Amino acid sequence: MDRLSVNLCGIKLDNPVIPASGTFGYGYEFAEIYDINCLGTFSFKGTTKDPRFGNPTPRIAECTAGMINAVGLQNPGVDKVITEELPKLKACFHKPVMANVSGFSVEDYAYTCERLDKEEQVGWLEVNVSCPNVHGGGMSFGTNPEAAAEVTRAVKRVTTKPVIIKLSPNVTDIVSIAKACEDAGADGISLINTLLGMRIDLRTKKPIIKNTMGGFSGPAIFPVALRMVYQVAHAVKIPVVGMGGVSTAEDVIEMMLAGATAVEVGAQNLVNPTACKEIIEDLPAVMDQYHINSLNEIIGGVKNG
Amino acid sequence: MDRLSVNLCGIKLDNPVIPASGTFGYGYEFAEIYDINCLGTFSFKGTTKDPRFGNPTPRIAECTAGMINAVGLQNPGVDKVITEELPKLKACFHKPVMANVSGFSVEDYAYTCERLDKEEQVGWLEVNVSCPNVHGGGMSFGTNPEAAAEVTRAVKRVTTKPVIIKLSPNVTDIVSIAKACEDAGADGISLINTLLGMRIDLRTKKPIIKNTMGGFSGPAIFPVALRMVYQVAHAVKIPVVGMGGVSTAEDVIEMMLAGATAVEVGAQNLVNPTACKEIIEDLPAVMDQYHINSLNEIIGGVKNG
Amino acid sequence: MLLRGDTSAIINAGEFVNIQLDGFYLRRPISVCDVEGDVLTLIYKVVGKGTQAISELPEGTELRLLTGLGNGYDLTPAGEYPLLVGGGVGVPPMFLLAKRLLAQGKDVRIVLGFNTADEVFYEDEFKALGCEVQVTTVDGSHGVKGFVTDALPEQYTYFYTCGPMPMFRALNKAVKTSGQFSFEERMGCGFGACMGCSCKTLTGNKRICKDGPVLKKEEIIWTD
Amino acid sequence: MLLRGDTSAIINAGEFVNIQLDGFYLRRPISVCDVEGDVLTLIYKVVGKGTQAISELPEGTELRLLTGLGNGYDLTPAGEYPLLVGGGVGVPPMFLLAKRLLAQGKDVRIVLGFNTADEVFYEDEFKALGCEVQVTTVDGSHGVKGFVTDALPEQYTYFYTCGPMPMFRALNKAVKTSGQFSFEERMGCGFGACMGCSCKTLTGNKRICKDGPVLKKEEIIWTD
Repeated sequence: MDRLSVNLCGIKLDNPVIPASGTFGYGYEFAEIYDINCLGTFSFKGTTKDPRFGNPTPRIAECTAGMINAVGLQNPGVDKVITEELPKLKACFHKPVMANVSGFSVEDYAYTCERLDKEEQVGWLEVNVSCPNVHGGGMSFGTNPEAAAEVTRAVKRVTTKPVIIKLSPNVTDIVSIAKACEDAGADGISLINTLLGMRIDLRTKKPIIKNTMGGFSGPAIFPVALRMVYQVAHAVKIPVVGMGGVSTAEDVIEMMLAGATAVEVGAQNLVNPTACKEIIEDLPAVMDQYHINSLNEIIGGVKNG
Repeated sequence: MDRLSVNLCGIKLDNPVIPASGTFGYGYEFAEIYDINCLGTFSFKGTTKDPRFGNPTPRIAECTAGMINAVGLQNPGVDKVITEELPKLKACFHKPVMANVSGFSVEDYAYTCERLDKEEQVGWLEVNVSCPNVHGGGMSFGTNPEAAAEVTRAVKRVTTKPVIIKLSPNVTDIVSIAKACEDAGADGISLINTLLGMRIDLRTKKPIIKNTMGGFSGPAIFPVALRMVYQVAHAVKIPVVGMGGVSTAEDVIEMMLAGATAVEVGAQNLVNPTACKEIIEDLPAVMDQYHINSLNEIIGGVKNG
Repeated sequence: MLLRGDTSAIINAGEFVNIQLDGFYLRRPISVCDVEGDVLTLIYKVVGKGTQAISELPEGTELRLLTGLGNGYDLTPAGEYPLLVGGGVGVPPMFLLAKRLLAQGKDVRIVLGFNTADEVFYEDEFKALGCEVQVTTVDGSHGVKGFVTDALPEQYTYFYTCGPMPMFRALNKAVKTSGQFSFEERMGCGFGACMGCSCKTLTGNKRICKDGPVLKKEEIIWTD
Repeated sequence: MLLRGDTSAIINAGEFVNIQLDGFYLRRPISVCDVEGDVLTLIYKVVGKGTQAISELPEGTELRLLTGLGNGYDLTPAGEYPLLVGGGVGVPPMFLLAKRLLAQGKDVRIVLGFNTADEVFYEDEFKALGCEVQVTTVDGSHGVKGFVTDALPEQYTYFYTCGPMPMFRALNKAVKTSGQFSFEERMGCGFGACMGCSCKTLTGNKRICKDGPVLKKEEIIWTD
């Protein structure tokens, strides 16, 4: 019996565990540590039309039960991703992969998605309209229903594979944005991206992050993520990919009960490189403990209080 | 030399440490544990026009480095607060106190504030337009600049004491709301109230909170709070009271560097009843460690990255 | 679990302590089973990660806890033949209560309810106190088959109970006298500050942690 | 700090380990000072809560750490008289490097820079290796008064260094040969996944944790 498998936008996942974009590179660093083919899939490093170094350093700050990053979409650009990274990825991962895309204009998004849509190994396009670390792009698209819908339409127009829009939690009404994306043709919604956070170094009296603010992730944000996944999953008909502070098999199950069809694991990969492998291995025993036969059955299974 | 004192809206505080509303009752439970006159002041339990039991239980859920509460403004109503609670408060606390007020209509807010404004011991009115646990009120006023401004104007019209508007972090643009309140005559801004969060009990498959969602607080939310305090303090001219996950003297200093004139301590009072006393006692040594002569000098003192 | 420390704050049977645990934000409330001099006896069931962590604490661990929390049981209305009814995790507080009542020369009758024989605990300790003890198990694997309500004595002047809500409801219908119930609720602080554990009673809103956990039969509003 | 465990992943001097600590979300990267069989020597300065916590670990504590991280120093261009320059917290990695170079029969010259005499450490250990050691202190309280650049030997064929940025800048101007610098940066993962510690070089973007921490003089872009 296939207790762990789920179906995400028409593609079967052996399990719902998906390393989140920006915490797993293009896979091969982790393939040195374990066979990453045990994963449901993974979402590769956010890719843009042109190469980017990202923000100045320091771009990492520690927090209680979490961390802030302000990497700012460092990536070699879509050309090199296709010619250099994907071949390396293909060598160590043999399942459909989730292509994570960011941009600074609607045209950027469409261009990069159209290019990656043609790549055989790409199973889904995860369109990040919620990066908190870039100006004149990223999050600005994800905090406005019309802008998010416009990106969705532009991407859908030039692609054939399932398009999942990744939303920002830094909004008053996440549901209105999710619905706008659904109405614009999105095949799925993934959330949450990081919360905008900040830390100050008491010694230097300066922000720890050179860019002042950054994206806050880790176990600390789990309750906010779970709430938004619940709100969105109960408002849209398309599948929801839940993420935000997930670090254990229990967290995965809680996210799925809230309405997630699959679950991304982010920061935890950075503090424990084998986190996703361990979560997948732990799932069956934890499912037994809570009398869960198959994960597919519990999606959105939360009862009323 | 008076290293710890600050001035909040024209009233001197011996130190910037203020137990936050809803975590300190009307003071006397804590007065049994220590002499609460060591506090700068405290913000008493959110008071409404009419008595309220609040939400059904369970209304507490534990999280990593924090907790969710859905108490829902339980309080005896402004009449009994004036006739029964304030006399008990007066017996154990001899400084101006911060009166925390909530409502379900602009008239509610104005009525309750007008009543409390007349009470001698009330030094400030903290108007909570951000309670996540009540319907048709609370947060709905705090997620819209016009509504927040309308409450501010109505309260200012009928009161004589400094009015501090307490804002919700569950918004896309906290700065626009803070500015709207400033323009409407607010004497100060306090933030952040709790983040809307949720947990599910894996055993029962039900939300742990009977009300499904609640307000998430504790050290986990500190980076989000610090970021919003920084954003608001750099956008308005009126004093900002910072709060959200503050649990140590270091946290107090970090909040003040970000722009807070005073700092409220919330959830930490619940897990450690003497938290505020300990923070106040720790402050001088921590200030020495970071070469800070007086707290008043570091308000908004964060340097550019 | 045995703890050594200042127990002076613990006045009445039915009070609880609130234990701080590394890695958990909220404290864990556990009712007092027994206190002798500076030794505190706590009995808990491993139900979640918190109690799991407690069970794994090495001997000699120093714990920070708030003691003497809650109102505890009022002994004055006990009468000559008080009845003590403990169900499952509600059994421990009955022990100190029995000792206190026996010390007052009362003829204490005890009924302890469990699901199965392997869940039964502290029966011998209660018997060692020298009072009449009836044990029930739902599956009949030990003592009387059925619920505590199937083993209530003929005669009692008053009752005290602690246990799960279904038992409370059944007991409330079965008892012939007045008595006191000790309730459980998810708590924030445990000392009356956060209003997290409030409940409505005929005598007004009460905080289970501060005005409770013990409520009198007459003031309780029974809901489902 | 001495740790016992599998050190097989540690190949080159200049590599680091990343230590997981209870109560802290991110690991703590510490450069390898020495490795002998299964014993790993780490020397760290208490600068924050993390290193404070490490300093308070009781002997015998089991730690989870990722080992053999980073590229480490490349010994091939060392030449006959390699110069090793360590500044403050940058001194420890010079120790294993010196041992490795001596093992290759090189005539190693060492300069160690500190602020004051009471900060000086490991001078004797370096001397015990049998190589020429110069120590400088800014206040002249021990060894040569001034900076490492005031105590550079006449002759050296190549240099290796680890220390603070101001020292790097001064050294970069003073040195007469090529060499390698080991850099520090706030890291997320420490193994190349998060791109948190990237820097620009003349040979492209590099991750300090994976493609570094050691960079060659020729590829470094000096900014302030």
